[in-house]
Amino acid sequence: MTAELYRTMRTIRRFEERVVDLVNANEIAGVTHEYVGQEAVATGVCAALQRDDVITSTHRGHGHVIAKGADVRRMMAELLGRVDGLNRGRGGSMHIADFALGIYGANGIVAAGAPFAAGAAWTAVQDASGVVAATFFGDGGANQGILHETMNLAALWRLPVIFVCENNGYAVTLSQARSTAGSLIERAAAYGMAAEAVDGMDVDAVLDAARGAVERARAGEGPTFLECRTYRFFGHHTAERTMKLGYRTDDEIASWRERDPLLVTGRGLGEAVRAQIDEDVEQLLDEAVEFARQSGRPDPVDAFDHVYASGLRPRSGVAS
Amino acid sequence: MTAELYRTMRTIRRFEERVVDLVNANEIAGVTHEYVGQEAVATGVCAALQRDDVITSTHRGHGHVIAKGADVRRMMAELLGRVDGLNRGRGGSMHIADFALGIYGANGIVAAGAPFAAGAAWTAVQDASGVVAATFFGDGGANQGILHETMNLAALWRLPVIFVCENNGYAVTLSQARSTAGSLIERAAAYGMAAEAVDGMDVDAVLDAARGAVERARAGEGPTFLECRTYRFFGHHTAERTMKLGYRTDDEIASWRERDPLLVTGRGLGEAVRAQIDEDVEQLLDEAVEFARQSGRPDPVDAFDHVYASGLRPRSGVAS
Amino acid sequence: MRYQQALGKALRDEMARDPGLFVVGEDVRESLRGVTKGLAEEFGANRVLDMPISEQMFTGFATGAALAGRRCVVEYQIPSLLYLAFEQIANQAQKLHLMTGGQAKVPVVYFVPGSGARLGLAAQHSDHPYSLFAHAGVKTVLPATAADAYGLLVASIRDDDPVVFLAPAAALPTREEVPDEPFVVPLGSGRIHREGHDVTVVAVGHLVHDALALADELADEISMEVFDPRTLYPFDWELLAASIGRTGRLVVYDDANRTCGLAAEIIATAAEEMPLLAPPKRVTRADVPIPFAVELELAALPSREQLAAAVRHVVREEVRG
Amino acid sequence: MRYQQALGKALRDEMARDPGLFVVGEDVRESLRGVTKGLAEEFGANRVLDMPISEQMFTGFATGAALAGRRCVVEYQIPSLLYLAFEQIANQAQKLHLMTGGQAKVPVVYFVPGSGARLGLAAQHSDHPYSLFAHAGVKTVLPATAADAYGLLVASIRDDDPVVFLAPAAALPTREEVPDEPFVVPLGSGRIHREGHDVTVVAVGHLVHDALALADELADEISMEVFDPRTLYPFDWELLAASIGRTGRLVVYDDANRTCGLAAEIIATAAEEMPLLAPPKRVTRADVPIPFAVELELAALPSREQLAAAVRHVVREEVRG
Ligand SMILES: Cc1ncc(C[n+]2csc(CCOP(=O)(O)OP(=O)(O)O)c2C)c(N)n1
Ligand SMILES: Cc1ncc(C[n+]2csc(CCOP(=O)(O)OP(=O)(O)O)c2C)c(N)n1
Ligand SMILES: [Mg+2]
Ligand SMILES: [Mg+2]
Repeated sequence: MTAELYRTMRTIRRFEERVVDLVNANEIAGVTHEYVGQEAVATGVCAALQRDDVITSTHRGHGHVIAKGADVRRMMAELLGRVDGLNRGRGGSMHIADFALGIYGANGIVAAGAPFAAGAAWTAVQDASGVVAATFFGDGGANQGILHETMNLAALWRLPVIFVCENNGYAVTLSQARSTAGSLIERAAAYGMAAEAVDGMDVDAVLDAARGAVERARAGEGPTFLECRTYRFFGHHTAERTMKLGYRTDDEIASWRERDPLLVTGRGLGEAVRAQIDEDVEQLLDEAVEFARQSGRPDPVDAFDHVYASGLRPRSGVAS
Repeated sequence: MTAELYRTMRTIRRFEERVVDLVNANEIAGVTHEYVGQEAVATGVCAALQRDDVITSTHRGHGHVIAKGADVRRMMAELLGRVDGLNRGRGGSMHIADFALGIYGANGIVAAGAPFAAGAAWTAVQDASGVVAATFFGDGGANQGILHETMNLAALWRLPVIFVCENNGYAVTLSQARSTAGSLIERAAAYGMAAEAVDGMDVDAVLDAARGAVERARAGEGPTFLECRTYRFFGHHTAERTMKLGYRTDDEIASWRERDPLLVTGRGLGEAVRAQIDEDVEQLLDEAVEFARQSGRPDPVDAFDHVYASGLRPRSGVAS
Repeated sequence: MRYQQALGKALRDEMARDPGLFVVGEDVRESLRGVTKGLAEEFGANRVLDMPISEQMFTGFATGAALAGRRCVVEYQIPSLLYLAFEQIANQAQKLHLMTGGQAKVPVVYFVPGSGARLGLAAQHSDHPYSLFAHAGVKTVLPATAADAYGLLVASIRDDDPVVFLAPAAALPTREEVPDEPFVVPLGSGRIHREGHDVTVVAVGHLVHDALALADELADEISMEVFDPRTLYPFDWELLAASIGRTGRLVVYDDANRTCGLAAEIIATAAEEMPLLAPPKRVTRADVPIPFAVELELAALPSREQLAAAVRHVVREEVRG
Repeated sequence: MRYQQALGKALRDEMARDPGLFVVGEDVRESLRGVTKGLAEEFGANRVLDMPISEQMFTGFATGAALAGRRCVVEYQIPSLLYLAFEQIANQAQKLHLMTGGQAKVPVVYFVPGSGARLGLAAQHSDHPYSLFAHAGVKTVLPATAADAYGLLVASIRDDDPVVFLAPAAALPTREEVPDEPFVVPLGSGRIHREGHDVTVVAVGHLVHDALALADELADEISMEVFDPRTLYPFDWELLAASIGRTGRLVVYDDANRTCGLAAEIIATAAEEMPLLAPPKRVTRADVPIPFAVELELAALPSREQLAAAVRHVVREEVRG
């Protein structure tokens, strides 16, 4: 198990590092939000989930999507805007999704995916499918009203939802101390749901907590709130590298880096095992980049495809 | 003091009863939301406030507006849609306001006024004016996300805001048990603010609690949440009288009516005092109705007045 | 059958047909508007969900259920509550199909049984915000009559995309025969209620009834064709072009704000693409919040007198050139 | 001076002038967009308020402060965040003056420094939603150049009504001389950037630069008048009517969705009220979410080629009749 957790974390880490290179090389358009540092959270939570279970993700979504099992080749193709991308090149980093794996998508709007989890969880209860839904959001997202509305409903109806707060201490430049009154755990508890703080740098701790939450959810005991304390090692997004922002100290970053979940978990594996996994991961990602680069670019004449599920074709922006 | 509290409650009660008659007689257009049964809440809270203090109100706003000191003649004129109305006939029941008294208006959208209170309270702190802002909302409104967003900010910045939840047990037909997970008091407390349950049928208890909250607010100790347990004796709005809705039992209504704050407080006054106040109130309201009826109706050519503060005139809906 | 009953029948027929279909909203079990009344008793409480006052959340909840395979009708008690849900409708539900490259579908109907003004409800309860959704490319339906309300609600529920469905308050009491057997009025098809050869009047929602009454009044003087788009997005441009091909003149009668409203879209498309013999005209709301006093409210809403004047003006206008 | 710097200068000048003016938004102290950078240091942290991620709340917070006598600029990091705040802007702030019979005023600017597409940001970060606010009657400003950005931001801040102020992302890097002394560009006044006699091209926001480039390219062939509305609501209809009076022909180049967009409003008003010699044309976005892949994104946005074709078409069109 530890080896598998490490493999997932390593895949996320190296995926993100390659993505940054590709952004810098202008092979990936726009910005991406690196998950580096937070790998233990997605990995631990998703390891407690089954294939049919649902997740909703965030702007910082690559880690969740990888941990839930998406094909990194098709992910990479998506980020390069290619036709073999998971979203056929239509979504990119902030909307990457794989419904076959219950991945209801990254989301460009903070906390906006939370109620999707409630809706999916309610449907699961109705269908007695046993499916649970985990919704990821940040410490910043925890202050959005829609999250509270969703916690209320999930608790009221005892829905199988897991609220996974990735508390990395900052919403862009705003520290949690400057954004958040009181305690997130207590807020969740006030709705009458199970709520606990988790060391988000420790993949085993996250997995443990997530398993507990999944068990409660499947047993009909309702939602759980997990506040996973973690840290992002880099800027808010790739574009931050060129900005001079002083909201975090080098010391603070260094001290969290000592708790790098890959180092910690990697150490436990033994050198040979770790090295082999690292090599496997490198090969997989080489393939992924290659696959993405080989994949075709969308044809501009298809710009109006997939706008409506019913097949309605939008009119052009110029009358013929 | 008790006599004054009773006078205010009696004014609200009789105002509402006259309003219902005027709605039934088609002298008041649309619907109004009766405050009957909840008088002790508005009365107790506003008795703890000064003239310059701010309130934001709700769809069920007449009680708040009267208790904060508005002229019932101009209120009545507003409800009749007349030019001497507080809002010049533009607002009606759901938007009635008097900025000279810090009454930032009833509001047609549940909980939408809450952040106004935070903004006004922050301004008061900046100006060191000592002003506090009370925001009224119902048990239903307590589930709106914007309220949580506002509680977070008010607690974070220790703003002089008083959150007055009028828990009358129902949001239209939805009972609190079916709308609300956990405890409202605990939710507020989780933001780190003072929070207490108050008997909303007891005007002295409300006044006490409100005084404590105002004191804390003026002392820079931040917001307070008061959950005032109360009951509305009639339907959600005047139109409910003609609907057959079965969401509350007659027994439940009867048992709350036994705690009618006017009866309770009135008993304490002695018959003579009470009778005199009742007579005064009747006279005042006779005057108010008379004043309203005498007031002119707006001229349709003025329909586009007061749309922009800058004086911009909107174009007509038909090109000339 | 009354319009309002037709809506109820559509919900009932579709709930019987599709066991996955459910309704969410505020007070939908007791049903203040009467449309969802009895559905919980008939189909079970788990098909009719009363929601806390949390419009953003329950709109997104419907999306989640839809992504999990359900169809859903979300009821809003007031048109302006759509503003609270706007991000969830226009920026989430509407975009998910494209954003996911066709993976996701969100067959949800956003349903307002009673949109627009109803004398005396003032500025926050009287908006008619369909043009906002049309602008966002969201399918938008605004039936004028009972049978269309039935057939279009059925079509909206069966549609695989998000659909905003507004039932104008002023149309709810109207009556029309509604066949007993289920039927569909396809989205995107307009309806010519009355043929005429002097001018095409596009009347939107409840104003169709008003335009028809005016057509009667003016019958000796002017032959008015009354065109009801029924679906605002997608719009039945072909039927409109054919109508204008016959009449050469156009007036739009629309109970939305003027600027960037549906009437602007209709006039603009006609001006670009259709053979107009004279400048067209709009009769709309001004861009003002509805004031409370009834005199002022009526002055702010488009009126039959304004329509009559506009129709006369457009018909008398010289052929341009 | 760069457009972006002009915005910063406007804020700085106005904050110096009005000690009650303050800024709220996400990360406004560190200022990712650079516009509010340094303001906290210069004017104090209580004039530049970083807000939790709670757009509805901080929009209403600004309303409350405004009701208590302040002026405020609310910054949003993405145009679609306005959807979250739509109820607070269009249904609260905008309506309060009317609803209170003139008692309340809400001098708040809703400011998006970087609206519209910026290649690669995909469907939820690329909208250009100004038409929604124009529909609601909210004053709406979309400057194309640095000096206008300055003068219009100053005017918006000093205005007593709510104003939505969008600075198009694609215009931020452009430069124009900006006088040192404070000045105002009044709301509601358009600007003719280039005179011409064959056709009036109304170009909106950053597309002004594109239209000017095309006017150069086509100079030998067609004399294009380039009209920049600058303020979308209220619109400078008089200036437009005068322009069309000279050219008789109209093309609108607009980076918003087509249906019920600003271009529709311009074409509709022109068709109703102005002497057009030929059918006008719009060049706009289609009503589609912006897809991620750059090829697709570019295909979904209006282009200079489309504008050229439309201009040629409209100029060559026979006088109608
Ligand atoms: C509703 C909303 N507000 C603001 C933004 C802009 N934004 C994107 S990410 C972000 C910070 C999110 O912080 P947090 O939730 O803590 O997640 P993290 O980035 O730390 O993973 C902000 C403000 C947005 N996308 N959506
Ligand atoms: C945001 C919003 N949602 C729904 C409505 C329709 N509505 C008006 S009052 C009301 C119930 C409010 O309940 P509560 O807050 O408990 O106040 P009460 O009516 O009991 O005083 C509802 C659902 C509204 N006006 N605003
Ligand atoms: Mg964070
Ligand atoms: Mg209540």
